[in-house]
Amino acid sequence: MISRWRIAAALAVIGATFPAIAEIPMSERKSGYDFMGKQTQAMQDDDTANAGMLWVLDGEALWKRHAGAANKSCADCHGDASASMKGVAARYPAFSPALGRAVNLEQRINSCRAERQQAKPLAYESKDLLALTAFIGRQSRGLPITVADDAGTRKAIESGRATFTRRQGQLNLSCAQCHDDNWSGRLAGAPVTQGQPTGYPIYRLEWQNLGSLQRRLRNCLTGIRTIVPALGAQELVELELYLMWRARGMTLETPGVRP
Amino acid sequence: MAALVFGTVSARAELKSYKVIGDAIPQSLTGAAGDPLKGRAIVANRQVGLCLLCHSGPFPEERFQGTLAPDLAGAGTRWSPGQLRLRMVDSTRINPATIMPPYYRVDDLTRVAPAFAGKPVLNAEQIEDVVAYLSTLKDVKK
Amino acid sequence: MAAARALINVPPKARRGEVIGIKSLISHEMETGFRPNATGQLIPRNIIKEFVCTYNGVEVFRAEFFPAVSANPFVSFTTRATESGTITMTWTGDNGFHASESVAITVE
Amino acid sequence: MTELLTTAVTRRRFLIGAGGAVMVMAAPSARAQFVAEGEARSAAMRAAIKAIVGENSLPQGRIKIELPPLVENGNAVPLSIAVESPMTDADHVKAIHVFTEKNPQPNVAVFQLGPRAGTADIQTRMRLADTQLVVAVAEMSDGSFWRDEVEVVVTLAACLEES
Repeated sequence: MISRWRIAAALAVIGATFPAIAEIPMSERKSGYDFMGKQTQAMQDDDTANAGMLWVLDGEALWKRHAGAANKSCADCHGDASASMKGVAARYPAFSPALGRAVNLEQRINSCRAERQQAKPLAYESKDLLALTAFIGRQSRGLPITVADDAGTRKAIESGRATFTRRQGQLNLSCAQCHDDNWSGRLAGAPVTQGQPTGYPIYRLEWQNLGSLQRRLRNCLTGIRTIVPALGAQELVELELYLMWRARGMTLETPGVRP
Repeated sequence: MAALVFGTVSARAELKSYKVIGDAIPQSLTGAAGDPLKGRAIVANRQVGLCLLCHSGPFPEERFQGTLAPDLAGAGTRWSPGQLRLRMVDSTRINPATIMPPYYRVDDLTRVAPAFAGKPVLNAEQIEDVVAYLSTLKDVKK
Repeated sequence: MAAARALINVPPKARRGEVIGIKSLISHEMETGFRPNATGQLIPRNIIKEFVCTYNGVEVFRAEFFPAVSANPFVSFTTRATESGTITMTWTGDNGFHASESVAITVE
Repeated sequence: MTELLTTAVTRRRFLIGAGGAVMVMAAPSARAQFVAEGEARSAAMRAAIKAIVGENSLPQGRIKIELPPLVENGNAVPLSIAVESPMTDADHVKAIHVFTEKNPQPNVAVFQLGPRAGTADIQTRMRLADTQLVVAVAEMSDGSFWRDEVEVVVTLAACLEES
C-alpha cells in the first residue's frame, strides 16, 4: 500500500537529515492558485482571459499537423485528443520500463515524434513543445494528479525527494525548507507557496510567457545560488515526479496562471 | 577530484580565522569594529545582504520585507555582538536545521554555482559592518 | 506556427438592443523598446498599436495601445446588439503586424 | 547578475522601466538619480494629460478605476474602468485615456467608444514598472473631462531567473 510505504520513506528522510517539519499533511495541501490574488485567479478561470489558452490553441493546430518523414500527425494515431489524452498529463512524469527511467510529458511527446513521426525532437521550452504540452495538459484539466505505484516509479520518486530535501548552493537551502516548512510565510513580498505543480505549463506573469515546471524549478535553483541542471536533466525530471507524487490527488489546472 | 579539493582549500585560506566560544565569536573577524551605517545598507540591500527577503526590520523605506525569520528590531538587545557574529558566520552551528544561510563559510556546501564557489556570501568587513549595525537595534519597536 | 493566435468571446445570440460583453486576447510579445538585451542594447519596440472592432462594417470600438499594455493584450468592452451579422476584430502594429478575427452573432 | 531570490534591479530588466532606470537601491547617488527621474516622469504624465485636456478643468468623478491596490506582478496588472454615462447620442463617453506616473512613457492606452457601446465599461491589463499612480481621464461628448486616480503598490515576484 502506497501510504505505508510513504510513511516509512518519510521517516527515513527525517532520520537522514534535519528537516524541521516533515511533509505537508494531505489535508493542508494548497495549489499555487490558492495563494494568488482574486484578479490573478480570475485570469486563470476565464478561458478568454487566460493567456495560456493561446498556447493550447497552437497545440491543437500542431496536434493535427503532419510532421516528419512519416508524414503523420498526432491525431492520425491518437484521434480526438479530448478522449485519447484525457488524464494523460495528470500521470506524467511516469516511469518508462523500456528506457529504465522516468520521463516527463515533454520527453514523451518527443519520443513519439522520433518513433512515430520520424521527426526531429522539439527543443525544450520551445514554443511548439510548450504548445503541445499545454494542449495535452488541457485535456486533463479538472482531473486528479495520479502517480503509478511500481518499483521503477518509487525509485525515481525517492531520487526526486533526495533532491528536494538536499541543502545546496551558496545559501545552503533545500526546497523543503521553504516549501514544506515555511509555506505560510512571505519571501520579501511574495507568498512562498507549497510548490505544488498543479498548473503546468503555466502562464507566469513574470515571464509574460508560458513555461514548463523545469523552467520554474531552475528559477528557484538560481535563487539559492546552486548549480542549475540543464533543461531536461534527469535530476529535474525526478524532482518533477516527486512533486507530482507530493501533489497526488490534487486537481490539475493546466494551463495555470501564476504571478 | 584533486582540483576540487585544491579549490576548496585555496578559497578557505582567504577567510579570516575565528574562535567560537560558547554560542559566540567574541573577536571581530577583521580586528576592527564595523561601520553600522554601511551595515544598514548591506542589510537593506536585497542583492548583497539578502536579509529582508526573510527578515523584517526597522526599515520604513523598504516595502515587502520577509516573514520567514525573526524581526531584526531589538536584535542588539537579544544578542551580544559576539552572538550576532556567530549567527551571521554560520548559524547552523547553533541550529543545524536553520533556514539562515551561512554568511561566512565556504566549506561543506553542496553544489555551489560556479559564480559563487569558494566565496562567502559576505566578506569579513561586511560581516563586521552588519554586526555593528544589528548591535545598534536596541528598540524592539519599529 | 501562425503569426498570431487570438481568442475572442462574443455571445452567439442576443436580444435586439441588449448590451453584450466582448472579450479579446491575442498572442503578441508587446516588446516595449525600453528593455535592454544581454549586451545592454535596447531591444527594438514591437507592439500592437491599434485594435478596432467593427459590427457589420461599422466601427463600434477602438483602442490605441502604448508599450505599457501587457504582453498578449487583453481587452474587454461592451456593445449594443443591433442586428444579426458579423463582429470583426482587427489588430495592427509595428513591423507590419496585422491580424483579424470575425464571429457571427444572431440578434432576435 | 545571478542574484537572487528577488531584486529590484533584476526585476526591472523584465519590466518596461528597464532601459534608463537600472539603478542600485543601495547607492545614494543612484537613488537620487532615480528620484530625479521619477519627478521628470511625473512632469511627463502631467504634460501628456494636458495634451488631451488642454485648459479644461479635470475634476475627479464620473469615471472609476479599479486596480488591485497591491499587485503580485507589474507585468500584467488587471485594469477596469467604468464611466457613469447614459451612452446616448446626446450624452456619451467619447474616449477614455489612461496614464501612469513612473513608467518610461506616460501613455498606457486610449479607448474610443460611442453611444453604440451601451456602457463605458472596459478592462485590460497593463504594465507597472514600480509602485505608482495610475490616472484615467474620461472625455465626454459635451466636451467635459473627468478623472480618477489610484496608487498601486507593486510587489516583487520571488525567484526570478537570469534573462
